[in-house]
Amino acid sequence: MNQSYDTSKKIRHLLAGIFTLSLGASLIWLILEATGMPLTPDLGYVMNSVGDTGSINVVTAILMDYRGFDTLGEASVIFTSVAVTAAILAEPVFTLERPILSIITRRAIAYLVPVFFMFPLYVITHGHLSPGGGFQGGVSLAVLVILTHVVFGHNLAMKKIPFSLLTMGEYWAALSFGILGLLGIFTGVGFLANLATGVPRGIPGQLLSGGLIPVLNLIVGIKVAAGLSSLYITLEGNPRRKK
Amino acid sequence: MNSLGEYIALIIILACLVLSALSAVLIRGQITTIIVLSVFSVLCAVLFAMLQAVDVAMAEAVIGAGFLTALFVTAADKTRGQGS
Amino acid sequence: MRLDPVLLVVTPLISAFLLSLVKKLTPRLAPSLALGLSVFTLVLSTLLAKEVYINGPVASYLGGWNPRIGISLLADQASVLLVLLVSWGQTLGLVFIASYRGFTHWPGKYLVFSSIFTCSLIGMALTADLFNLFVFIELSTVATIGIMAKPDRPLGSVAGFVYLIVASVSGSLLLIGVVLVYSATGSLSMAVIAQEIHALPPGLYWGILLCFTLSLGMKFGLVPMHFWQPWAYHAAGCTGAALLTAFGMKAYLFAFFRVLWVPLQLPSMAPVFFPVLTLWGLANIILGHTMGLIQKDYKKLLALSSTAHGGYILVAAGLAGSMGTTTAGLFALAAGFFHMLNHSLVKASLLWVGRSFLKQASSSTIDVLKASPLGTGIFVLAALGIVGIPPTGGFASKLFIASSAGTPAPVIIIGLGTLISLAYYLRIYLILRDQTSTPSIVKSNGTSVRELNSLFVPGILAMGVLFIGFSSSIIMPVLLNGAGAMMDSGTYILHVLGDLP
Amino acid sequence: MNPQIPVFITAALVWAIGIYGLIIHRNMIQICVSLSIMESAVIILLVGLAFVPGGSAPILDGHTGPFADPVPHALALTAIVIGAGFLAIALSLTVAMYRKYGTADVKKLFPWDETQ
Repeated sequence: MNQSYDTSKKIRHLLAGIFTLSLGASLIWLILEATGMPLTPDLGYVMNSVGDTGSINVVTAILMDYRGFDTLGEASVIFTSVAVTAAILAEPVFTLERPILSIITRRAIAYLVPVFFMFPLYVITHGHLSPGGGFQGGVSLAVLVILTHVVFGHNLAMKKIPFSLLTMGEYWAALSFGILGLLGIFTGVGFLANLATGVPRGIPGQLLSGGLIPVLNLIVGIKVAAGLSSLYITLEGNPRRKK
Repeated sequence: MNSLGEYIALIIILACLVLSALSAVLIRGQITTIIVLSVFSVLCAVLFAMLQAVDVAMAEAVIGAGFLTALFVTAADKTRGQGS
Repeated sequence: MRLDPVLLVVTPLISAFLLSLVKKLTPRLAPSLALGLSVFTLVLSTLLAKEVYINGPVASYLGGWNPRIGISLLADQASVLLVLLVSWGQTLGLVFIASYRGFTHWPGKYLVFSSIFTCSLIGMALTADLFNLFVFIELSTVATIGIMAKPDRPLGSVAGFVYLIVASVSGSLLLIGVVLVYSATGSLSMAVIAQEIHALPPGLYWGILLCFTLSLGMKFGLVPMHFWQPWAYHAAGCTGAALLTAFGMKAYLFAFFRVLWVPLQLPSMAPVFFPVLTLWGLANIILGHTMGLIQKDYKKLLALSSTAHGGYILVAAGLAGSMGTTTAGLFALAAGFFHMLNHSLVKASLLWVGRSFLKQASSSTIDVLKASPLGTGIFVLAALGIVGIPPTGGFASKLFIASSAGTPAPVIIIGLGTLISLAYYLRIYLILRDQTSTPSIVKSNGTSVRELNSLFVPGILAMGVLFIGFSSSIIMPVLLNGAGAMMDSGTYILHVLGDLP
Repeated sequence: MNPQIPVFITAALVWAIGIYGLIIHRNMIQICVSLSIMESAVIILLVGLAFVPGGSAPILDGHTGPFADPVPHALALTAIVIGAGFLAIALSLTVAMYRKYGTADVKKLFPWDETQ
């Protein structure tokens, strides 16, 4: 009985392997076919982005300006998944303190934490100048929040970074993203318009340049940081199953 | 991607990528799987950096190797017990 | 200045953000605010529809960019119909909940999720950009799980997990399709792709077509991929399930048709796919109805019936595609739209009236359902509409679809499906008739009055089914207009690309 | 030497591995791992598409010459973040279900497979 079950399982795995390999092979064929098309998909983003948006990082220019609507959508996906997680799991509670690191480690990390915070802040504020942007910086901030939880224990971390602050930060950031987009509607250009609304461009290459792009980066950074860290806290603060 | 050396390095990374993906899927233990997955994410990030996609590399590094690993470990910790 | 279509997407989105904030600060205010905002969306969509039908399609260029490099939206005669349908659905859903819960405090985050869901469906209808379509579809997936998975429903999270896996595979396939299209044509705008796609080799084209069909098919329940639907609707609860089937499924179908007709240029590239679509739709009808016949759970039965009715709409689209932009082809697609409208009304009515049956029986098994006489009446009216008995809209729509089929085979299958569905709705009716609940309506304690109130919205919807059956001669010209806009990709391209230099 | 073709082959293989994992696994955590791998594959594909031989990253700080196509990079970033949102939901569903039923095995939770 058990033997035959094992055999059928093996056969099933083999069939699944053959199926997925054929899927992969057809995908390879399709990709090669698609990239073999004689075409230069140069839409002039690289040529025009500095003039159009004032951002040196073309990827940020596309994310925050040319295709800013996608970014709003993706920020809403994060927003909704945080809400879904909060709806599935209960409000986080930390009753049992898990074993935390030794005092020396904690002291050492406590001195290092301000240094750690430099990196995400740099990434967020220089999103239009160097690699990175709101998302990368925001996730790094969220990872730092997780770090404080792991190193200093939940109770202290929750005292320093209260959950309601994260929630409110996320809601306000999401709301301000939408309202900032409406600015373009009022000036008659279109939703999420940047330089065309009359915002000064600044000198490309400097910190204050790119019109609304740094502002959007900041908003997205706050939103992603708050959202993802409250995701972690909700998951971690979920009580273990009672035996 | 100018020299032969870089090309060979790329091929090695790609091979490691496939291997780590395969072992992440096939290995049984949960924590091992998660660690292999985070190795996979780091390799992805290195690959993206080599392929001129620094922004994506950064995002993959912080999300795949940092944030998601933390979530996975938490979830694995919460689902450890008598069931499997 | 013309009304910007993007407002239709942004209003529900901003209201979702606003509602979560208000829910945190002053929870009592949230339901009334939500209703007000959704009525505002409804007014906007009515204005947009009026504008589009009087002055022609309106395009919106986000950020003011040329549609070749930025994202654009287009509200044409077809998409405004869906926008209207979805915004009505959102408003009616809120009214329905308010009718039995009042305006004080609603537990859970239904308000936020339904707003986000509405936003994503409207976005899917309006967008003229493939990647943006992907983003909206993912957004709708997340919102669907939010509507579906509630901590107080035991199997909700299992169904949510399965739905999540299906949706992830679907999203991955869709993304691969979009990436292939981008690397082959160098653009993401549907209008530009429509111009460039003729250069594709047939193998690649079919691969892309298959990616899109499978991916969107998983979403609206194409036959082998519909297995998640009964579980999802079972988990979602009647109120949420009505949103998923009556409005969500329509939006996925609509997005599928748009992708087929505009960016993929199916009528000129691979017209042989349309008969395949017809056959697939017929398979949906047969399988959905027969699986419904043996189903013992009210919500799962309605889910399988939705699979079947998605099949009717697919059949209509397949027939329309194979006949091309002729009068008969336009009529077939308009019949499909008419069936969409009818099915939305009927399914929402059946699920919402079912809520009171389920509440009184405290189970969703068909054999123990209990109904008040009024509830039974509404159920009968709606069931007549879904089976397709003459004075209702269901009869008209099925007649239109069957009459546009040139061959007898689809007609026979549609008739057969009608018979099967007649059988199972009759079965439910007989059970309801025998197990009439004690006339709790007479008692004036709070709960029974609320149960009575909760029959108000489904009652209106059931009357609507009768109404559209009588006034099909008024509605059809509008739908014919919409079908024309859907099938005429040349005008679509002109309106997206034409206004800008 | 153009590295695009090996990158594409890797992407397709990784995608196939992810789907394989989705098919064979019953444990929800492992299903989430497979999901994550499947999502990464499309990102690899996007990045491979954007690659330009002899080019550099699309950051215009004084470089001249060819740049990688920035659009797939933007799409990849969006897709990564959406994938992360999905995975977070999947994991929290796993935790919620484990708390309720004491198992993370989909097969034990699912009544639809009557044979087992």
